[in-house]
Amino acid sequence: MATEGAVHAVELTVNGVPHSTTVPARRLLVHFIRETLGLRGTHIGCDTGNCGACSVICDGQLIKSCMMLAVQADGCEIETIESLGEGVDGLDPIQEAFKEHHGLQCGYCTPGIVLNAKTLLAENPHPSEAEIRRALKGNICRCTGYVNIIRSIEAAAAGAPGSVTR
Amino acid sequence: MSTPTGETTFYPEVEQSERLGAWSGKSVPRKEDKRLLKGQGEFVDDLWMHRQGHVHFVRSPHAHARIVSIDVSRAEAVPGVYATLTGEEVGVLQQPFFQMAPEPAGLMRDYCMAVGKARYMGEPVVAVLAESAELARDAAELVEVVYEPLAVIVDGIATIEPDAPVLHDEIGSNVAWHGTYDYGDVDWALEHADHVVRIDRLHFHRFSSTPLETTGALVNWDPGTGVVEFRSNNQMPMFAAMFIGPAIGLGIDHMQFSSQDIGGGFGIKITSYTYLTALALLSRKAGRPVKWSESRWEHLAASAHGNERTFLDIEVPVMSDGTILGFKVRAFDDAGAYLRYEPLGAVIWSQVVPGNYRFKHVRVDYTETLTNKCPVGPNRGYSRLQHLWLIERIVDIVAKELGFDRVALRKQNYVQPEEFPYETPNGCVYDSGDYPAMLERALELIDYEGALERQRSSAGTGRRIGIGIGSTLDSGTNNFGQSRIINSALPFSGNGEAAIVRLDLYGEVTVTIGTSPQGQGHETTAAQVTADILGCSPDQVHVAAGYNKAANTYVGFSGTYASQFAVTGLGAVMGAAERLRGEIIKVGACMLGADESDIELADGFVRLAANHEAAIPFIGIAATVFANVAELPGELADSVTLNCRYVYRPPFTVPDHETKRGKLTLTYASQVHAAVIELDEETGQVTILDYAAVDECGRKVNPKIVEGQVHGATGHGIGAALYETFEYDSDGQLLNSTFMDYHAATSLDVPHIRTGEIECPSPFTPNGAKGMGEGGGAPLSTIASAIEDALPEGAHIVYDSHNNAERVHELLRSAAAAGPRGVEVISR
Amino acid sequence: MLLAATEYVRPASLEEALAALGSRAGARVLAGGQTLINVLKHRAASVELLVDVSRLTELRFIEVAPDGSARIGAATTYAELERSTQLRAAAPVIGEVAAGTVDRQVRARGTIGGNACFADPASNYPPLLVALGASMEIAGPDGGRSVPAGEFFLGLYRTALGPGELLRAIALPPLDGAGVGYRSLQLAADSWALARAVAWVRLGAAKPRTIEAARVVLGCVAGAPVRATATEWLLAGGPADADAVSAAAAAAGEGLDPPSDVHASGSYRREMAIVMAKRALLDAIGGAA
Amino acid sequence: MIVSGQKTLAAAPSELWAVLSDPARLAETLPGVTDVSVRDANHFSAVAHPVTALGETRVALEFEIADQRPDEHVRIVGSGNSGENLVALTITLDLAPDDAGTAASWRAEVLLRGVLRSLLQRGLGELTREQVDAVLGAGAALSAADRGG
Repeated sequence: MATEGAVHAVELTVNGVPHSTTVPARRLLVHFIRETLGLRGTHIGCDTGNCGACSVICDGQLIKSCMMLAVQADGCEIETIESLGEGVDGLDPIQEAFKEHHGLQCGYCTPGIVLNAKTLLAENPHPSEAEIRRALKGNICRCTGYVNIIRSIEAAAAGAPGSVTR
Repeated sequence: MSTPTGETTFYPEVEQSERLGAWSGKSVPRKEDKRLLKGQGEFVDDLWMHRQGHVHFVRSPHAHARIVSIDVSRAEAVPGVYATLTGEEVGVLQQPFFQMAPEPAGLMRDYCMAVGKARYMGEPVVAVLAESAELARDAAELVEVVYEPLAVIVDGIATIEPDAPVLHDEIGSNVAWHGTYDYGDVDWALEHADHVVRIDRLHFHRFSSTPLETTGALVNWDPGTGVVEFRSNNQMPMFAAMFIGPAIGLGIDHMQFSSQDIGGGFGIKITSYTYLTALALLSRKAGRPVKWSESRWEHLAASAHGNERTFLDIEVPVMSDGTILGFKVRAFDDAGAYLRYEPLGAVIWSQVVPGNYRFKHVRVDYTETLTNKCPVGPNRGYSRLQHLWLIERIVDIVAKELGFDRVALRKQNYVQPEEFPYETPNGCVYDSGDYPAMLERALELIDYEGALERQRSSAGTGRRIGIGIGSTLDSGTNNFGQSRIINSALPFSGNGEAAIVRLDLYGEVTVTIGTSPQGQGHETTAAQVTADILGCSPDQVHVAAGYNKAANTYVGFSGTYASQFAVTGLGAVMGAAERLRGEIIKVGACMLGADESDIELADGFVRLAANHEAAIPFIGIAATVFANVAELPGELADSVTLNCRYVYRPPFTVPDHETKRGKLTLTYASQVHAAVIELDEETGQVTILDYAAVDECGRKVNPKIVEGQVHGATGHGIGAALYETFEYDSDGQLLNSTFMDYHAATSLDVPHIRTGEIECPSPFTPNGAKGMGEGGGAPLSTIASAIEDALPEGAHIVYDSHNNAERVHELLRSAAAAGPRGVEVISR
Repeated sequence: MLLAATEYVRPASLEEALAALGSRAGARVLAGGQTLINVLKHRAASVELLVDVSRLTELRFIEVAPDGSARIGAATTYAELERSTQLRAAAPVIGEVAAGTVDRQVRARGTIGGNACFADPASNYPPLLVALGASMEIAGPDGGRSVPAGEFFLGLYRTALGPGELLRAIALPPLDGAGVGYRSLQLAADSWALARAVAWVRLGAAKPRTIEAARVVLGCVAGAPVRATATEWLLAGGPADADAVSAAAAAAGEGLDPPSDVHASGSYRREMAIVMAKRALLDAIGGAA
Repeated sequence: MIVSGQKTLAAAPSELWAVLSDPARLAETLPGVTDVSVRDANHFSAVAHPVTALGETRVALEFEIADQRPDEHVRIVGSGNSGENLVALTITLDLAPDDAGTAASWRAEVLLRGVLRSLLQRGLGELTREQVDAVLGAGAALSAADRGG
């Protein structure tokens, strides 16, 4: 019991940085990202794969990092929220849109939602409101009622953030 | 029967700052957003301390059981396990938590973990500390606890029957509080009314706003200094301190609380002080920092739930012209296994005794009870949304049973715009509002006429259309003196918040506040009002993020809760900014050799109003005071600090324990919602077709932030009305212990929400704003109203605040069954 | 939530996978993991060795034959099913169901084989596979065998897979103009299915159209998918109209004793199974050639 | 949760009863149990390992044959735990002669306590039914073996 079980060598790229290390089989990808790599922008909200706070991009597809073992990511390219926007302060256009349209409140679900929007717009540059809602289904937000999240994604799609003041 | 004593007295009207406007009232993008969008936020699970251990709680699978024995030896023998803490040890190390209830319930001995007995499923029994979270959980499986199961009671009313198992022997019964609130003369009203509408039973269900970030903390009992550092996401730290300190013998000088970003709270994170206490004891025992992150099932089963309330024997006197005189009811509020903020809920509801209406005669016989369920805690709309839901149910049912138009009946019975400030039967003062105009606006937003047409044309299609209305209040800035109504011995009254605004060494404007925000944008709105008062831009104002007892200022009421920041928090910031403004002008006038009256502040400069060339930047003022002070006349140098603290204090007096009257809240934001829904006749499934939320919260500091709060509160209400509920089986087992079975509303469940606004500035606040954000649970009333409207003639009334497809299906069937409908009308 | 210690192997071939599975009793197949990892987090069941087949090309393919029959590798993800144009032509319902499964993240990793092998009463594919007359291709230590979907699902979390066996592929016969209806009553807009029915209908050529053959399969009402044989029998040879369908669907509830949970009582589930069966049948008739 | 059912078995009531009322033999009928230890004529403990598509669940159980009437009735009470979850069950069996052998009617009351209660709420009844059927089937098989030998 109190053993970590077998340890496996893994090689993966996270936000462009190659990592070559070992992980116990039971380690979830989300814990590897948060604890081992110290990338704290990926969050944990539900433990059952319902909330999407742990969403990251794996080989171009949005996945839930709490529903995948770190060892399963061997050889994969992972992108987390830390990969968006220039440097420490730069915001990606999608992040800009969320700021302009108040698409976040407590900010806990936000990294997962932003990555969701990024992959959605990559696949479908001009989604309808219905398509956005369908795409967001795996990301629970308890603060916004989703209204401004959808506005933000629509704005990002239109490439035209609204004005600062009303 | 109690009668109003003395004539109406209102608050003194306050002079409102004329300096607000350049930035206040504008939707300035939030200062918080950059870090949160980039994953740079600092949430409690992101924290780390050298030598920290990880905690896993062993929890009782029984809803009610005596703990016969605990054996931690096998767990402690696991390499990498640092320590364990059992309830038995807690019973020695901790004094029972302070209780707000009068005796006998006040005798309750509540500890941070189960001592001798577990009283709800999920109650912590043993804490295990290990080098990794995995290992702590592994070792926890080796802890052997022998339980002797006891009879379980989960029914919040049956629990006071003599044969019910008693949770707390020291109390001797399961009654947490009982009292009668009697205003006006309801017996007279029932006697003289043309009609009396009797409703058997209404039930407001148990749910929680379930913040996406669960509870957690990193606690370190420093053996050297004896200072205990609580880095947590508790949202009301000074309230937590009041419980933790006496329980483990710590003065506030030995407790440090801090939090930066909190992943949602909604009230649920107020009562986490029990866990903080356990973690402190474990840290002291292990001599290490201890870190705990609650799992979602632990959060759902054992953090806090919203209050469940059942209303019995409701009688409503109504005149034939539609005037509703009031109502009488017996209310049973189910607090769960322990009183951890309760029984405050037994009085908080009375901030809104008549809801939005001119009811004059109200009697509420209120009983709060204990059951083998998770303890309740304040949850968005705390204690008022249950009562407001009751009132809206009453108005809809009266309209339907007596054949009044629901819209007209509301407009007729609402408190009218010209009646503000309005005194309620229990002496509360509604500051301002225009409910009829809000209702008009809401109906406009859902195209009421069009909806009626859709309803007519839907007949026979198998899809029934229903239109719902919900009017509620969001009372903010409460008077803690109302606690005296439930226990005259409690030493609390008034309210307040503290802030410091200072001009720092190099001319930076920095603001610290005693609040602990969870997404409400305090950094932004505080910067907006400060910028207005100091004549600079919000970008020049640095507002410290989050709560930090050591670095920020605070009062006993500090925290973020109960819809009050716009008044108390910003009131404090404005007061402090005004003081700083005065000092800057003093120094500036001296340096410019001018009269203070000739000075103005603009663009971050102190300058002569007449000659903008004669100007000193803030850095000039700061540098002189802090680093070139010999250039100032001594008496001036002695009289300025550029470090100004202000405590905002609402003008409250102590309510009366006997008559249960008083001014319980300063501001009354209001919401009127309207919805069009569709019922699938065959399945009972509800689809929301249109939804409108009209909010009135006085003058808005940041309209976008306000709208965001309206959206969020609406989402919570819709989720609760249709999807979210905590259900226990008769064995006290929670049946919704993961997000698989506690269905948090998704982007497919919450419809597009149209918002509308009406602005009625509060005459009682320094910025005309009203606290807002909780939202009064308007969607719960609105959805119930819409479902009832969609039901066929002769159907049973909508009797529960939660209506899943099966319950709606039963209601649909009830029409044909022609059985009792849960309501009767007695006419004279 | 933290898993108990376990071991993991990622075989390079089906052969290696079978060897690993056979190596010990506590070995289990890990494909997309969108259910299994949840189970492990709650420590509701323990697995000694996880055999990760998610990358095995031998299990990850979509083949559509000229006659419209199809073979789908068990480790094919929902996302791949959703995107497959050839499948959209041959058996559109497979992709439609995939597209409606949980959410994008789960669809990116979850597999049709995992959904079938987990055999949760609320799983979306089992009743569909039974209705389509699919056969389940099983690989095991003693070679391969094929089991009709109707005999694959044995009960709650139980399938015909024996020790050391794994599901290799799912073979679908051609639709040949048959119509398929798939209806679910879900908690909220799109969550747990409370009741589900799948209908497969072939119409006779003669006008007015009659029902030549029908298969009606119910989900969420028992441990395994339930064939509504009484309904099928009532429909066969009868008119393809709403009245006949309603009457036949009403028989779907006979002998059902569905489970109750916090979302729906057994009796409500039974009633809803009938409603879903009726709606699925009407859809199927509408879609039939 | 209470589940009940009937099952016709190709063994005489007396034969079945002989198996079901004897801890050692009863233990043999439980699907995939290990570590059986018989304490006395009425008590035994065992570890059950129900295996499903989910994997293997380990449940340590204490059994008591609570009351019995030769050839017709037996009540078995069991309790145990799996991780932090507890299970308590009471199975009542009534046997009556039948031309096929025995008409067994059973009633099981199962209490599951802990997070599994919520996770298994849709399946507990079915699982119980399957387990009891398995026990009765195995019981009949053992009786047949007795006859054979």
